[in-house]
Amino acid sequence: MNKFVPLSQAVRENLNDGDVVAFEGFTHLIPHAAAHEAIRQGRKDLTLIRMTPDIIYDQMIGMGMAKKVVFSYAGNPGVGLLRRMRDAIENQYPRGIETVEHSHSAMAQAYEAGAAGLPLAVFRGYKGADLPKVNPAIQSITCPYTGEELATVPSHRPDVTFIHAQKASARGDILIEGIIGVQKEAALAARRVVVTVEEVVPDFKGLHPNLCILPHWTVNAVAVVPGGAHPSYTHGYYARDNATYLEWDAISADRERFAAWMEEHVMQATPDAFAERVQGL
Amino acid sequence: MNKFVPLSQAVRENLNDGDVVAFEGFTHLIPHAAAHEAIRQGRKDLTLIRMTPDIIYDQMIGMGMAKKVVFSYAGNPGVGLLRRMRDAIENQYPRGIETVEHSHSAMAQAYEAGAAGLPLAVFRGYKGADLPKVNPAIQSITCPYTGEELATVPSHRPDVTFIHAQKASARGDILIEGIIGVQKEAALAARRVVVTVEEVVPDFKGLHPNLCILPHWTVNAVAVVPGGAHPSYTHGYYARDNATYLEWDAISADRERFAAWMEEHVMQATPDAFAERVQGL
Amino acid sequence: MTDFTPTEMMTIAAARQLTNKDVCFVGIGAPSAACNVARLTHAPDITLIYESGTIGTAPEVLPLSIGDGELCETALTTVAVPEMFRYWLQGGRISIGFLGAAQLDRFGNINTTVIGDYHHPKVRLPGGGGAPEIATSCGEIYITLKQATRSMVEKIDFYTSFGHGDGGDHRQRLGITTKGPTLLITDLAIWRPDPDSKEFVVHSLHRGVTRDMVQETCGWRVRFADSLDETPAPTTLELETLRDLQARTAAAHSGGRRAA
Amino acid sequence: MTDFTPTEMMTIAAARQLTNKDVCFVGIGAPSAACNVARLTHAPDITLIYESGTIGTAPEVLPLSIGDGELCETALTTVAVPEMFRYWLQGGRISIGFLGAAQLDRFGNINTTVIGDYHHPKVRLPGGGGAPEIATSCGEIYITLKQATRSMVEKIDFYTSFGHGDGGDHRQRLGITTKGPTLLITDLAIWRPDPDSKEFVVHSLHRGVTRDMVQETCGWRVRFADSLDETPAPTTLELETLRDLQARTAAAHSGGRRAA
Repeated sequence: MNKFVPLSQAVRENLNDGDVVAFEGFTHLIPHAAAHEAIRQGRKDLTLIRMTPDIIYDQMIGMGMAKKVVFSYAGNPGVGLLRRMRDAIENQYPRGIETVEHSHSAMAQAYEAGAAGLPLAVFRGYKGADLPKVNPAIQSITCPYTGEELATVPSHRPDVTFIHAQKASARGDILIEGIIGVQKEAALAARRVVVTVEEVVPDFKGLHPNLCILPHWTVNAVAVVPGGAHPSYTHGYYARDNATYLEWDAISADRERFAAWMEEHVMQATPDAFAERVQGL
Repeated sequence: MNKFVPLSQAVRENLNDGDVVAFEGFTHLIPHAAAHEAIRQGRKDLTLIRMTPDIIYDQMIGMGMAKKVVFSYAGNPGVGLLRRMRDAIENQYPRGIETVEHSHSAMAQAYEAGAAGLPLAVFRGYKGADLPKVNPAIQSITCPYTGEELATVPSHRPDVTFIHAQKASARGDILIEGIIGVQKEAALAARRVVVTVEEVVPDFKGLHPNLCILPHWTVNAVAVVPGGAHPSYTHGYYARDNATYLEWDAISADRERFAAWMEEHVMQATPDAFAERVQGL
Repeated sequence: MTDFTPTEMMTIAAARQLTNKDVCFVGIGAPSAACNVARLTHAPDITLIYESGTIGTAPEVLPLSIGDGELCETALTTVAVPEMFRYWLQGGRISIGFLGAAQLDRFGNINTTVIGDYHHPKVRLPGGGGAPEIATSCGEIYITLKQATRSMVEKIDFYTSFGHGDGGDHRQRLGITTKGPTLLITDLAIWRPDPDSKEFVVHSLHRGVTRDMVQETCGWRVRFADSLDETPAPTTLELETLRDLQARTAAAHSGGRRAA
Repeated sequence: MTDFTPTEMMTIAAARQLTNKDVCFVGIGAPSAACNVARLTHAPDITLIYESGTIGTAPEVLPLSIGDGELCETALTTVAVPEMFRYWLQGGRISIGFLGAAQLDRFGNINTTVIGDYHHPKVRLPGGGGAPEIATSCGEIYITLKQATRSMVEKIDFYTSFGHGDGGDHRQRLGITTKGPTLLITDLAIWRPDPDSKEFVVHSLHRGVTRDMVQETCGWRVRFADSLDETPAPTTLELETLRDLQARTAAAHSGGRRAA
């Protein structure tokens, strides 16, 4: 099995209609190129998991691909609201979506529990908060030692997780550095893992022994997509394109403008376009 | 508060009779110098926590300092049994000790839960094993989502944890690298943290952003003790002194020889002796 | 220096509350500005933590997002997000958590989730992010907010994060062991909870602010302390530090290409 | 090559069972030798994991302990021990776990904890270490052991780790989803569990070994497969690889100062 495949093939072979999927990245390393490929391929009825659904989930929701979103903060980071997601929730446009809402702590620990092969995460959370009243997935257990009631959430077990990373080795091992977010956990919690990378290097020899690495045998497909996180950033490669995040607020505010933008910049584009988008960043 | 103090002061100010204490290190970075200082100061009635109590706990038990040992593997790594610990368990010499026995998985996750501020660790473990029959601390919860029965253990919350590390910054931040074991978790789970280090450097600037670091404000005292892990090793500084581990088997086999060895090499020695012991390793 | 905006006063008043010993869980916006002004003036050793995993960070410019590269590049270390929430927040290592609010009540309960009914919202807001556990895990909570009757309300639509609940010992009754909101700094005043009822009480008015101005922009009937202070105006150093920081930030964030 | 010891045969027979696709959780001793012989001969891409946190390691010499520096220096990456047990072992990522035994019964149940009563032991052994969860979390378990009536017993004194329990579907009845012991390689023979009863059955005798020799060194009544193979003798490559590895190991570990 050759792990290194074009992005279109990686998405086609690993993402199916109806899948539970996580495209993860915590501000840093957001897999925009992979998300755009999924949009081009027109996948439907997806359950989208992400701590911070930002532009890419706004785009997928706006394109009508999502039936459910599992999340903890639905904002355009540092800018404002997600307008396509709001339109879906408030006006069922272009379709209604189900939302399953958590706190960051719950989402992070649900990924962690998924990576650890457990059916649930146990944590101290949600005390006095209203989310447990509207999210029946939030339950509790009683500590057999202290009697304390602790919150539980089901662990995340995506059918497939997409992430973007700095480097793959020739064998397909993946190196992530900088703000590493929940990507390792989101990958290890999933049945299938697809990674886009900036570049391939022969091996990771000489690097520090304790870096964040996914061994090749935990990864199903690797696609080399320079710039593949744009307008998010890749530590050591290019900076965040803040102007594009600001611009999204206006694009997403209008249904027609959104549709036109998606047609031009996603539907009629290819993964190669990302390398050019990060020139000069 | 000056964090940098002589080892004798660090031990005197942070370890009390009757304390629950962890001297952690997973083969690598075992805090021998700190343990010897505790022996010289004659602390009593300690509850000793460690995944792999090896020579240092054999020495403390042989000196009659421990009332209880919480552990998962009581061996001289790669050599054999711990003869002083056996003598205490089998013959109550020099005193009887209580043992609380776990698996590695349980111990590691109990430290992790302690670091996470939780009263318990929840994991899939002990299925079909006899330890739950002899260790009443092993309990279970039922997953509210799947109905699976999962094992629980109380989290570790030592009064004080001692570890050895490569470097402190001038401010007292601690860098651990190589086989990092459970030291970060054991430190963060404890009320007080004492670290011996090989050396002090001005800062950690220019190092990789994702290294294993304890910020200075999580650490109570730092003592500079070059060679302080001997006969364990410090990655990047000196190798493991395997001959000494082999030799311990014979020393510890005989009560008189043990007592004489301890008098000469521990009671009459000082922390400065460690630097010389690692010459040429 | 005599000329300053209410938002500048709010940010600087918040900065003054921070010390070298504090470990702050910093959100984007006014809290981030306040924490960094404190770091650049009287509290150089303060530890700033952003939920993206950056510990002990010292950004030259304010981040636009919680995970900007600058935060990582200037941090002592950067940990995974699950570790951040498990070992550092839930582990009880943060002394001060900052929260903002779309809606706030007099007991420091906060809504950033929805306006209207949760299932059929008038406005769907971003949601809580880290707030539900920040509110209960940090040693104490500082709230910053621009006053408006729309946001300072008698009754919030959704408890995104718990403050003092119905007041009194409500936190303790829920088994919460941290202090909760101990400070509310608005663009007009500094508020602290009454020791018993836990209702926010105005203790200090910013320069030029009247009691009426505070009441007119607040949706509940405001209590004022018996002895009411005037918040010291920003010093030259404070104001220059804040404005320099914001100028550097504006310059840095105007970069980037326009097309995507 | 005609001259080899029973232990060499045991180690090499175990090595042969491993493939490039395997992810092995390696213990010290015979398993470590077997895994590295496999890596140095027919399975160069095998992934070896030691519980100290070293993933994808390729040591030049065999480690004396589970956490020797050599393991870290040659590993793809080294993770914290809690992560090792949570994400990698409990996470179900290990295909083969190796276990040794102080006492073993015919169903692959293992004791390394105590001889005699737990609370008043005749001999206090080191204990289970990782074994309780290795036995249930790895895809399957290979056991290596030198035969002796003292160690291959009718009834073990303590279930340190669970094999097939009382046999049959006992694992499934406990909710364990992994295969458990699928192979027992001793210095005399290769054993596999009966598909139904799960009792270990001898399938292959090492060269020069008789049925009587197997029975005399085993504390339970041995079952032999209907068609009994002879284990192919070590090849020159296998034996030289093992002996070179052990010679390098002996040279490396004789270093170190004598005084402590």
